[in-house]
Amino acid sequence: MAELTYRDAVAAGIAQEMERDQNVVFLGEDVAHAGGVFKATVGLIERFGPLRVRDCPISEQAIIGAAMGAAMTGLRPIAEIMFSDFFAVCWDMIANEIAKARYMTNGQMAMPLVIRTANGGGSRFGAQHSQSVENWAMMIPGLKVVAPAFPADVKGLLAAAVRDPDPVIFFEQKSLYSLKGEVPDGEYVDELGKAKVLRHGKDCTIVALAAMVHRALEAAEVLEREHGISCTVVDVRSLVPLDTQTILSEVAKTGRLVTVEENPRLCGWGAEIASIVADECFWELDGPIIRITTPHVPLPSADLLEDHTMPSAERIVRELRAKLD
Amino acid sequence: MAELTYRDAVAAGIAQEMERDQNVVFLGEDVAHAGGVFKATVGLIERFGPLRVRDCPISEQAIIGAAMGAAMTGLRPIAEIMFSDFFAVCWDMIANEIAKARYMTNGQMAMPLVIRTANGGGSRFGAQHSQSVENWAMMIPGLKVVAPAFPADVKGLLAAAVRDPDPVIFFEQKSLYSLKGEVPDGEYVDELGKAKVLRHGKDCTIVALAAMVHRALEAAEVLEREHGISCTVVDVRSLVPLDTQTILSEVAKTGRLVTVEENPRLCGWGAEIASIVADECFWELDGPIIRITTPHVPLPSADLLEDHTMPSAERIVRELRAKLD
Amino acid sequence: MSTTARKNAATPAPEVGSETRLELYRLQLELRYCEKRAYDLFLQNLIKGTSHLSLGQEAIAAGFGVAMRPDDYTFCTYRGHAHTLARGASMTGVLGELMGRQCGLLGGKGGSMHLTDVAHGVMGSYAIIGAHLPIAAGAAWSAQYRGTQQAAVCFFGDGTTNIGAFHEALNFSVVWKLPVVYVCENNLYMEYTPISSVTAVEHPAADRASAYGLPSIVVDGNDADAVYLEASRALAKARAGGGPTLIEAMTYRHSGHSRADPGKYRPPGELDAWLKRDPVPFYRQRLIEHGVDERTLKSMEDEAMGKVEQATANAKASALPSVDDIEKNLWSDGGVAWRN
Amino acid sequence: MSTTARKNAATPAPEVGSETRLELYRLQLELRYCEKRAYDLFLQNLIKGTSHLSLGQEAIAAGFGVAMRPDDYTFCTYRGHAHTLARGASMTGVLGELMGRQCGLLGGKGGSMHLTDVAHGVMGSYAIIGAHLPIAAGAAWSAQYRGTQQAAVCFFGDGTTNIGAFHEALNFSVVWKLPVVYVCENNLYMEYTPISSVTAVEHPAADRASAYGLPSIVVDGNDADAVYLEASRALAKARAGGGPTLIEAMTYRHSGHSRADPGKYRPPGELDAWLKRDPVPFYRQRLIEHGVDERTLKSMEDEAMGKVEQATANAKASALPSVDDIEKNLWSDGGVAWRN
Ligand SMILES: Cc1ncc(C[n+]2csc(CCOP(=O)(O)OP(=O)(O)O)c2C)c(N)n1
Ligand SMILES: Cc1ncc(C[n+]2csc(CCOP(=O)(O)OP(=O)(O)O)c2C)c(N)n1
Ligand SMILES: [Mg+2]
Ligand SMILES: [Mg+2]
Repeated sequence: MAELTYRDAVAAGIAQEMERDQNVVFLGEDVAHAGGVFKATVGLIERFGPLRVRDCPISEQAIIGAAMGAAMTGLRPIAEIMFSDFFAVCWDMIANEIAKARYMTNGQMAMPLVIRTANGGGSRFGAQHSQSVENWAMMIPGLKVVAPAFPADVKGLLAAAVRDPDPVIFFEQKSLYSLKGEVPDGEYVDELGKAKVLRHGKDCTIVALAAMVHRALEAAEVLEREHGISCTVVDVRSLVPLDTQTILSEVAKTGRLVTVEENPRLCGWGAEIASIVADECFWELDGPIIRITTPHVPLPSADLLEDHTMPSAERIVRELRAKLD
Repeated sequence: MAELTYRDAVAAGIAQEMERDQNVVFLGEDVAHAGGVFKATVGLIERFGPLRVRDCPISEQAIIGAAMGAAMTGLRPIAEIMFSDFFAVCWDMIANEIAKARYMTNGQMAMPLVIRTANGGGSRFGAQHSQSVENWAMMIPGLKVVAPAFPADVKGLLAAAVRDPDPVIFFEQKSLYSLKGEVPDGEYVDELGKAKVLRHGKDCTIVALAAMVHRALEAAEVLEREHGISCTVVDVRSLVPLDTQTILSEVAKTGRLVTVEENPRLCGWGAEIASIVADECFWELDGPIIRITTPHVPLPSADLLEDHTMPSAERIVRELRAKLD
Repeated sequence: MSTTARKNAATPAPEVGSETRLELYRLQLELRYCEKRAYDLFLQNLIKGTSHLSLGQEAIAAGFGVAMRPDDYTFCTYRGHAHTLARGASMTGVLGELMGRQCGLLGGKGGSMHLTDVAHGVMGSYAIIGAHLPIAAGAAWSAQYRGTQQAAVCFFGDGTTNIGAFHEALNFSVVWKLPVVYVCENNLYMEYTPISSVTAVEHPAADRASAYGLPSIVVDGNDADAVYLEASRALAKARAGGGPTLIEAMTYRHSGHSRADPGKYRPPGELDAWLKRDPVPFYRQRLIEHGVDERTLKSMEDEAMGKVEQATANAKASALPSVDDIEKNLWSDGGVAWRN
Repeated sequence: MSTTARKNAATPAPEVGSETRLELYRLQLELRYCEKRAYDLFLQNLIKGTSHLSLGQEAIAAGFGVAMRPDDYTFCTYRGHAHTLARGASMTGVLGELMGRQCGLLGGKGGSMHLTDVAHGVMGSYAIIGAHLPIAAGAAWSAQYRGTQQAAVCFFGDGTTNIGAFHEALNFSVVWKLPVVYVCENNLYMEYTPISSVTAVEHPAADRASAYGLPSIVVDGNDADAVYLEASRALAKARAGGGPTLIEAMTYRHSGHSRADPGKYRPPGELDAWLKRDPVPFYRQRLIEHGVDERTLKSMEDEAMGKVEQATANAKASALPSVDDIEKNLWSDGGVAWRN
């Protein structure tokens, strides 16, 4: 196992798949010669050449449209949208075209493609470059949705996404790009649709995603050590397919559910999970379901303001102490 | 009180506000000379002239951008997006620009505008002209979101939306355009953020929106008459601001919550309400929270398929009987 | 009609062969009769929802249909019945889909606006304006990458030239030199709004070609020969690695925008003038001038009508889709599950 | 430099008055010194996040700043510090915002990419490519409707011409004859990608003007006089009801795209060549040629630097925003509540 950054795991995952399959091609803005604005795709053009790794004009609709047209005719494109906020300029392509094509055509149209994007806050970039928009993708039938928290998951889930015959939206959390972690050497492929239990507790089950997984773990640590509250932490990893089995069984064990979401409150993925638990796990619940989210505001840019807007480990500790007792 | 169709109530509401305030202007595709593809804006150009009622090219970004620029400089535009599915081609304008401008500029920028759109299924138009996308708007901080179920609400809430100093997304359910109902004569303005309890029951509280309100009422009727199950029916009317007081107190009374949503399942508005209730009303709940939604698929077009995909009164009856007993 | 002249007609016009001519006529007949049948089926309430006919515009679909290679890709709009049929899709499948039957191309899931027949290269009909232009570019990119010399042809209307995706697709295709042909069918109207009232230039496509370094091409869209020749040139260019072509074909739709539209916004006399240039009788006359005898024409017409009758009967006889289909084919595994 | 010649220079060039010249110089100095200071503050880690400097491009913001009326509207991109200052926004407010202080124009909520000063007509800085072009059209529409003869000026980069919103805004503005001036600052690069490698035409804005029925205008963006004159013409046209103008100003940014970028992708010698045409010393030389004495220039320079020092001190002294601000100003009532 080598230690890689989350950022390098992206390039490693793409390279592994491009090596394996000539039909995997990669396109986006500033992704080739510059190696991406987050330096997550450095070295790919040198290795796979300018026909497979392509710089594009600032034309997100064309980028995603091209990926779609290529996917339905035999290629397996990976498209990068530089910041997930920019999904909004090509949302028609993603939500109305790619997601619906197979179903509308009753299975005629294959759509094996991956859209990678840098998601989330914490970089002082302001409200238009910091959104967590996993729920934008989750709410659209026909999209698979993945958001890894660790470098190993980046490589393994990205490989799984590329091999998946359906369209996958792959959220890379930009605040994690410099995170380091062990990543299996050689060919490594994970499985979509599996959550991971990272920590076992008995008082409460915390369900988190991407950057919030790390904060949940940190909070669980403090809660256990300083307050005697013991928490299970589940890393959802994949919103669609959703591993409801793991979530429901972990909630059943502790009797409590807390979701930790980076997105603003309304209609976040945590709401969906809460509603599933409130239906299917109702009788096992020992108390209210708690959602910890960014308040329902755009993300401010100044350090202090941004830090206090996003859920922090301290806030998780504070809210759990107040509400679990 | 005159009897008006839902469609005519739209024109009545717009006319009332254009009459009152010279700064109210209206733009969209085929809205002026043709009176709109749903004939909801017939007569406005004759009455207010081509400077205030304007036909646009097929340029949704330009339409919404123009509305935004006009709103920040003193006008009160109403923009039409013909089908709510087309929000996807101008989503950046709605979600990233209009919604965030005031907050990002710390209150410098005013944004008094309304975006009206025909929403929802039931017309055999297929997956790209039938979506219920209230949750797309609800999840974006900075947007108010309204979806009336009755002609009177159309007029009153549309007037309130136009007078509101913040951006309002106004969903007109296209399957209701020909619905008739009593509408107050003369100037009529309702209030945003108020749900309405349309029926009082003791076994269960059904929370619904737009077209689903009618199906919920029909189901409640049948449940009471044929199965002795008595339901409260709440018409949410406004998703943002959300009248949680009414919802929570009505759920507390019956001990059960059922949401009926036209949207596909994941991250629908019902999930948000379920999560609020599962937190704040947990101890009053007597059983699981039930969500009845369109399954998480795009809407098929053939009559039979579309009818069986959207929640029907029969399905509500069936699911409630199965799950309430 | 000055506007229908090809602006850069430097190359001498090649001839259209007589077999090709018969094929062009046959196809126009089928498209015409099938669309008319669709209209009748509406009136009988056997087709629900909406539908957008291309009565009057058949010469364009036919001209391209005949010029294209079987493995080329077609991208249509909601007004795509003719373009789909022109690639050889089953007429039963088309009418069946409009009627929401099991035999429909999409088993009733897509409807009139989304006809697709991947087996015949019809890579979808798109109902949100502009979307399919970049998608066609992607299919062309794929062909270029795979080295197959396939081309993609993308049809759209005049109104579509004002949406952003048009601009992005054109620039992108030129920069990547993609084998794609963009065909703007200028029928003078968006839905009910004249294109001239919302567009900065006279020719919404051709007058913008130079913005992408492309020549300005306007063709008479009611003359199947002219379309066929222009199509052949553009497809040859695409296959030769010469990159994209943008063609504006002038035409007119005889009926309203969609089923709900009586077309009252048209100035008096306009429709009549265009009916005089109806591509089907116009082409019949040309065949007669070229010596094709009345009997041959009559038998082609009977055959086309027979095909429509047969397809109608098939579609009517077809079962409704099964409610179980709702839970099929969202994913490649055939199902719709979003959870375990 | 053939590319910087104005293509349609039919009108004889009017003169720029000497007071205007001093004003143009003063403004360029302030923009230059303030941007340089922003750069220094980064290095001291007093500015976080990202920031996009327009060092080298000041002549454009200055030329327009001087030509505009106080009640005109400016729309900027993330690279908008200069354009904001050029309208008279407080320098303390600008530096304070970059530093995330309470005194910032947006109280720390917007940051470097979103400078806005409605009181001075700066109607926002937009960080998603293309969005502000239609919004500027809307402000122009509002001015037209209200009959105020205000104009809107919208600045953007070469890379922005390839996104759909550019196309929609241009067409829309021409059709409605809106009083808006679109200014493409062609600095040869998107972020790190040369514009020539992703664009179908040489001049991404000017070569597309004809697609909207507009004349092709290219101006030397490093010559404040040339920009000022072009701006004056376009604004006069807008106020006279003549509709929009699209101007392509050739220029170059001296630093990288943003703070993270060392600009290594540039061919050797390119930056040096452009530094020789640095608009600030260039303009100083012109003033000297026009007889302005060294002392006047020096005192202007000192004054500009003094202003930057003062603003820096003010911003540094300003408090951090209050955490309570998070719950303010989403809605017009000052709050953020989404429920009762
Ligand atoms: C993005 C978007 N906006 C609006 C519509 C509604 N609409 C459907 S067809 C149409 C007119 C299209 O005109 P044109 O491109 O000329 O094609 P034609 O119908 O004449 O073939 C409009 C506005 C749409 N489907 N998608
Ligand atoms: C829709 C969108 N796509 C991509 C980006 C990322 N991005 C920010 S600046 C930039 C380059 C813009 O180039 P140009 O328009 O030439 O302006 P310049 O930065 O040179 O002033 C890009 C690609 C963005 N902000 N928005
Ligand atoms: Mg048309
Ligand atoms: Mg640039």
